[in-house]
Amino acid sequence: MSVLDTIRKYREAGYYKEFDYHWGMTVDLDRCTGCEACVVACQAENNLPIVGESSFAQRREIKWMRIERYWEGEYPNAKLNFIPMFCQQCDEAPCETACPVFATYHNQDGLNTQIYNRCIGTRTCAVYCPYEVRYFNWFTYTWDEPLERQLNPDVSVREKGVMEKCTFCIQRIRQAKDLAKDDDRRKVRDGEVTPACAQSCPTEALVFGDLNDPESRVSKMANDPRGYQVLEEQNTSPSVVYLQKVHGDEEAI
Amino acid sequence: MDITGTFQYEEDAISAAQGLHAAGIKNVSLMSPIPMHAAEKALGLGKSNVRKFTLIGAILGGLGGFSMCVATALVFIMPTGGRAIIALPPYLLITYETTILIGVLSTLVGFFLVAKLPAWKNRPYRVEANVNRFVVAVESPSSNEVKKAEQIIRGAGALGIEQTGGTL
Amino acid sequence: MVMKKLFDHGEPSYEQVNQDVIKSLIETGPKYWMLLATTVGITVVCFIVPWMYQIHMGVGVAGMNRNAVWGTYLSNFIFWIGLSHSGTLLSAVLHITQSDWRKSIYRSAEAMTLFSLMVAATFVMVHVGRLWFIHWSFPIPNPMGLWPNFRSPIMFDVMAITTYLTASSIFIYMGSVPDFAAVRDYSSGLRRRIYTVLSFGWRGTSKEWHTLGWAYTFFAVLVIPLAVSVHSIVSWDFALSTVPGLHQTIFAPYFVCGAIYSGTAGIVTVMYCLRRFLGFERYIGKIHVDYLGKLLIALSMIWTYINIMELFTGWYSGSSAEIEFLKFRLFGFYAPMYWEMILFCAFVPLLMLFKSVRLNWNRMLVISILINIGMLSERFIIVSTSLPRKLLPDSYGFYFPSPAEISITVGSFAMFATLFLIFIKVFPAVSIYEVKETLNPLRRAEKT
Amino acid sequence: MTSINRRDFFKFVGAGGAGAGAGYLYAELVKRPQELLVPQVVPPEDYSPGLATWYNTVCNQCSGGCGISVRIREGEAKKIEGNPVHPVNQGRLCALGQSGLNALYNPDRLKTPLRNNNEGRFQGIEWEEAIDELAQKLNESRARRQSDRVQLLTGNIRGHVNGLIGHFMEWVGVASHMQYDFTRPANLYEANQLTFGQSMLPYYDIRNTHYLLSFGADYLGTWLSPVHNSLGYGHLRQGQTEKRGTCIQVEPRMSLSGANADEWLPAVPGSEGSLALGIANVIANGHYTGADQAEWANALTTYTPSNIARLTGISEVDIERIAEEFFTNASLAIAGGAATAGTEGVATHIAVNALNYLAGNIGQKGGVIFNSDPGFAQTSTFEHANYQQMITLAEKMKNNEVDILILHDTNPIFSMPSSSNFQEAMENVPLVVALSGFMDETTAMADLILPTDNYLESWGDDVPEPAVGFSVASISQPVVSRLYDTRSLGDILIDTARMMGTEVSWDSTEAYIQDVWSRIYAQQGGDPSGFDNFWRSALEAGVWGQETASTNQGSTVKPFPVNQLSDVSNKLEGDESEYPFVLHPYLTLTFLDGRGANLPWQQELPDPLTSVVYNSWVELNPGTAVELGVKEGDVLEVTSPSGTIRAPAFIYEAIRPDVVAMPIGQGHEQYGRYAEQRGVNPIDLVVPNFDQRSGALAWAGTRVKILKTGERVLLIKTDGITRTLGRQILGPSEAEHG
Repeated sequence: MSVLDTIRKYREAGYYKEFDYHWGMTVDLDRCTGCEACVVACQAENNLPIVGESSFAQRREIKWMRIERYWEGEYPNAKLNFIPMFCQQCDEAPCETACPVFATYHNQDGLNTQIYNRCIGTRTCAVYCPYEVRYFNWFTYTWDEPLERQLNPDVSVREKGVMEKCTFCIQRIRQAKDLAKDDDRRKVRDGEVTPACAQSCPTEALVFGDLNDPESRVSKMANDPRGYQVLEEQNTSPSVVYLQKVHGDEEAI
Repeated sequence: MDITGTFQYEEDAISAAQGLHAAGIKNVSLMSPIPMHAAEKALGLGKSNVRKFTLIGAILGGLGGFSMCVATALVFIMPTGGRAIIALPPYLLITYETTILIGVLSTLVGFFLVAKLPAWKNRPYRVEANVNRFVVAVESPSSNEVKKAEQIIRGAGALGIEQTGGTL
Repeated sequence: MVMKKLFDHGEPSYEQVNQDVIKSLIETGPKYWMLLATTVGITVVCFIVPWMYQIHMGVGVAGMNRNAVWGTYLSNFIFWIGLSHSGTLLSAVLHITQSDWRKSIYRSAEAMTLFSLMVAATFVMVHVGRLWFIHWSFPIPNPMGLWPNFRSPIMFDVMAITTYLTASSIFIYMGSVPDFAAVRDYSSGLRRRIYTVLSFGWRGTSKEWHTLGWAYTFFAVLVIPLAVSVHSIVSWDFALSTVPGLHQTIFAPYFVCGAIYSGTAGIVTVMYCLRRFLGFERYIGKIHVDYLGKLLIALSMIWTYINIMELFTGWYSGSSAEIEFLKFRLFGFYAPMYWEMILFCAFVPLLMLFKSVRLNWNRMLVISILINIGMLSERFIIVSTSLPRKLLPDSYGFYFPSPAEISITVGSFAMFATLFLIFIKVFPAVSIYEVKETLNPLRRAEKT
Repeated sequence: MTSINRRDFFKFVGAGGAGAGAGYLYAELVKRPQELLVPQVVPPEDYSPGLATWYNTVCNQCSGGCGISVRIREGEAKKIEGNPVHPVNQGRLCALGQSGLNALYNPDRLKTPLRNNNEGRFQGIEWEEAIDELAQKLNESRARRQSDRVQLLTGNIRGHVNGLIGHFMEWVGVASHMQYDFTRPANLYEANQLTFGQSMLPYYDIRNTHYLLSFGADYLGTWLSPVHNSLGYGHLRQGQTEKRGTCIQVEPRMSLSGANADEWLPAVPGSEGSLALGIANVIANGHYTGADQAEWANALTTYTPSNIARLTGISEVDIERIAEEFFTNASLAIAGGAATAGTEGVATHIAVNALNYLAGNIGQKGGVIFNSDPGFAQTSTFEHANYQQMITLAEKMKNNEVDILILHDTNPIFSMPSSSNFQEAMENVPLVVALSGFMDETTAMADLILPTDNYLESWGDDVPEPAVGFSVASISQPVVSRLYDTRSLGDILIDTARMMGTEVSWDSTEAYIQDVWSRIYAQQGGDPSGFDNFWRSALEAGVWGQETASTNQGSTVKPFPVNQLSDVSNKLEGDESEYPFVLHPYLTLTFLDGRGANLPWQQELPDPLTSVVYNSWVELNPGTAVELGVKEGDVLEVTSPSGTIRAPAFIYEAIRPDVVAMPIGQGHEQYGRYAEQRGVNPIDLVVPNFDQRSGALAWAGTRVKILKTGERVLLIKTDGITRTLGRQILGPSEAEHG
């Protein structure tokens, strides 16, 4: 492919549809109970630091995956809604355009990647992100001996001044791709790769897969009539589709 | 050896300089504490060549800036935000800035070249020229020009005349 | 046009100008050294030390958090960039419109431009998380083989500020070359050698004057659109985000107007100091303060209009996020600061409608300082009331500057003062040759 | 002179004066070799990721019995995930289970045997010395034939390690082994025994039910096996083909399950059982057509909807509607939590069982399915100690009737009300030996501490309880080598017995477990020569199951002992005029009964409902808060008839105005750096009443009063504003829902 073709391709809005993968996730809010198993799974998988009480008090927690709570109504009709919030891997991500040094960009799998060793810490991406899923390393966080022995060797530990965020467990995606290659397969099969959050979810609310493959579970889930995208009016084209919670029992699945 | 003549009045100095020019004496310079627009006209200094530097610099800066954006974007194709790799609005902004940047820098270069600066050594100069006097200097005149020059300068009403080595 | 009197205390002679200006440069009393030592001391203690500590520990030393990832450092950055717009306006615009009254004050106005830009650039360095890699944001080759992202608004900033810094330093330097020559002629020894180099061997020949005149005009012409673009671009850092309260089309004119406004007020403050401490009463007089006062009134009205528009568009959008943001700005925690800003920047300047206020240096000093306090608050409010309250209410947070941030803010003023104090001993603070241009010309006709 | 490398050199240069800043920056710049761009996305050619191995074992963080797979790289545990083939959790795992790594690699683990030098200090000693001391004391006791003066008190231990403990008791002469676990639903066991004659928990088929009525049971957070329940819940909501299941939750304070229910009914605390009987009354009198209908109608006469509506605050219409829906749908009623932790907890459970019986849910798909005894579970020498027995033990200790107290993995000092004086009683015991992994409050009272392995370092096995409808057993194996000089419980017992001169045929716990399994294998008719293969495959899978004993569905339902129905009104301790609020302590899924408080991940896990971290809080209804003039963060003094604690207020949207709720789990005085001196323990407020039938502590039956202290603290939480403010967050039609 000539350079010109490449440029032309990347100029088209939906260019990622032509690639092998377009990783995406669906979150079934009707299944999600807000139990936060995903939060710890993410922390364990991705070496998220233990920031300590004072950092929490200053709202400097680092949780790539978090659960947001929204109440409706007043007592006694108060209702609580949970919504897991993590990087939406937007195809038209505001954060990507913001980085002066290409520390974040869109890779060929439709992932919004964050390259830690490239980041200089202007934090513009976090300002631009409507979902507030980017987390900054205000300090170099350390682990009390011997907690650091738990750290996942496939994921780097970030130092002070670096922005970080959900990667859809890119290390797992890579491993799955390697295995597929060892097997002489061009593509990873549906279900072969699951990020830590989806893997741990006790209610199977999170489904991960390739949105380019119309037969994948996630594609089918994304076409559910309950599907919507959070802050759709921001036109960020997220790769995460939420399935709306069903209110009342008359609406069958 | 240079000749310098000091004048109290602008007109005198200008007429001395014009006289020297008319006499075919080369390397005449007229020094003044403030810019003399009348003198510039009299000495035939029209539109300065600096403007060419500015124009060419700005054009090159604009082209260069835009090419830099395009070229660096093509070294690594890094799609961001679903936007075009060669995106005009942001690149034009950069172009705008580089136009000015290079325009300013080349104007500076142009200034140095046209004004023949910096030149730190061996040039005729009188410190009064920077206070309230006008100085006409003839740089290294040939031996037959010396007399003539002194005559013209004195004739124009110089307060004093000196033969000096390069003082600056 | 009635030619106003440029000099309150009668015209000085040519020699007088040289002497007065060069004296302010060469004669240095113990008061100056004490003042310099104080500002350097404050800079080191309040700015350098906390900054070094922050570099060592991480940006967490500042009070920013997950929701408010930008804080005082960025708001100060905008403030200082804004302050820098003074010099450009006074020097370049008035140069092109050939207003003679600019000539005695433009040098220090340009110095303000340059030094506020330097302070602003320092704030960028204070702001970033990994200062030691900041060169990656410049288009220079690096070991990763990757170039900066020119599609990023931050890169617009990098380019704009670099250009502005370059252009304004060239601008002030070129305008000073003849005056450097004057200092050279007045001094001996080391100082003479230094100024010989600084003045490039300037002799004041017609050719040199001619070239300088042309070049200077081009600098001025190039610098004006640059200045407008710089603060527009700074505003786009904010406006290109989707943050309610920042995502507004009015931001570029808002920032540019505010910048010129605070810059002009800054010049009044600096003028006051030059008069008071360097004895330039003779050169900086009623006409300057009068014109600057009128300019400030006009700017304050434009500024007020844009502020009202900002509120209106927010309200008119009907978007819950925008209205929530407006409520917080007008009635939330930082509301006192907001109303203080309105008072200082929209109402206090109206006092200058009275000539008695406008022509009184002390009153003008107070007003100019109040305006800049208001503008500093404005920048702070822009950052602190919008960023912590974005689109997801569950992620709403709060931002309050930490002691380190406050200290660095205070230190930045000391740093600016230090730079300015050094400036008045290096540059002739009043342009010698341009002041002379406003004097009676040395012509026989006028003499007799 | 020592050599200075380049980095040091620059630091050295940088340290001098003006170069300081630049030097530092340079040092940062050259800190490590420049990595190439995008290491993860485009890895360098020479980079080969290491290979991870997975070991299956059993989670020990709660008694849910989940199977886990631990990811091991270079001999270190990296991540715990659910074992995909384990029927309980099917590859899923909760937050607490995943935080098990924090327990393994906890910096505050006990690393060597310790002896209390009687000055409140602990001194490290050698294992030989420690075991010797214990053995000597046990020998003395054995010589005096005073086996009843030696008490073994452990936490919940399941599987065949109990068998080993039984052997140990025989060998060394210990009469009693008690297991005390605060979270054990003693009332549920008792009620099921009384109504169904079942000593094992039945399988509550949340997965297939269409109508789940829960009386205070936080089945998604803490009740029985939360991960398994959650799996069922997900299926109930979106997996069932016929219809989306409905969930109704009855509780005074909305729990995680309440938040996910379709309907949350804040019944008067303590009246949940009455509500169940009220619903039963409607069913018995209008829907139920069984042979014993008359008997039921008779027994429930007083529980008319109007009476119950008055008593519970739930309207008659709702009661009748729920009764009808409950009867007509494939339904399931469950109870737990505070609803069954009153003085009539057993009665409440019986009432709920009655509901299930009346709606015909017993033995039905989507109902209550009885598990048959797998046959290989060790029914042995220990007894589950309820609160009453613990009090008796405390009495015995106080009266100097206990010489040696051997503790393992249980923390009664924390999880019993301070007014029960367990701590003071322990001081009277001449020798307290703690076999534990952490210095918790109870361990800190010991004279001799023998550090035990983490569950990821030791052998064992487990039969999940409640089972999943068929026989399952899982093996727990060490997945990492020991970090410290610790030993497993079984090994310590074997070593002690040997030290005392007993001939023990097993070298280690491993050998014992293997031996037991080989016998089970033989019992099940396995070929003896194939055991090695069987053992290896069982270890690899981590779980072994048998489809033999399947559900006993339908016809075999025994008639319900209607005479077991009794008064279900729980007694609330404290005078209402003096103590206007009912205290609602609740277990959190982050800490459970406090055991998770030493895990930093759990401390940093925002509470699912309030998002508070690192602290305790008092939940108040917004209306109550306005009345009392309390704002979030105001420190409140909560006083019950038996104690006072102070904690910051949290305004909670979904709690009855006459109830204050407090999470259990924080308030540790000992338990490592992450747990110590953090928050308060609401159990200390509980007036120690207990259920007469089961002897379980009535921890939900205390009234309190609240006093604003005027002090304010920052309540650390991650939530900003928990209203959508009309934004499109929860879906497009969210605006219609308001």
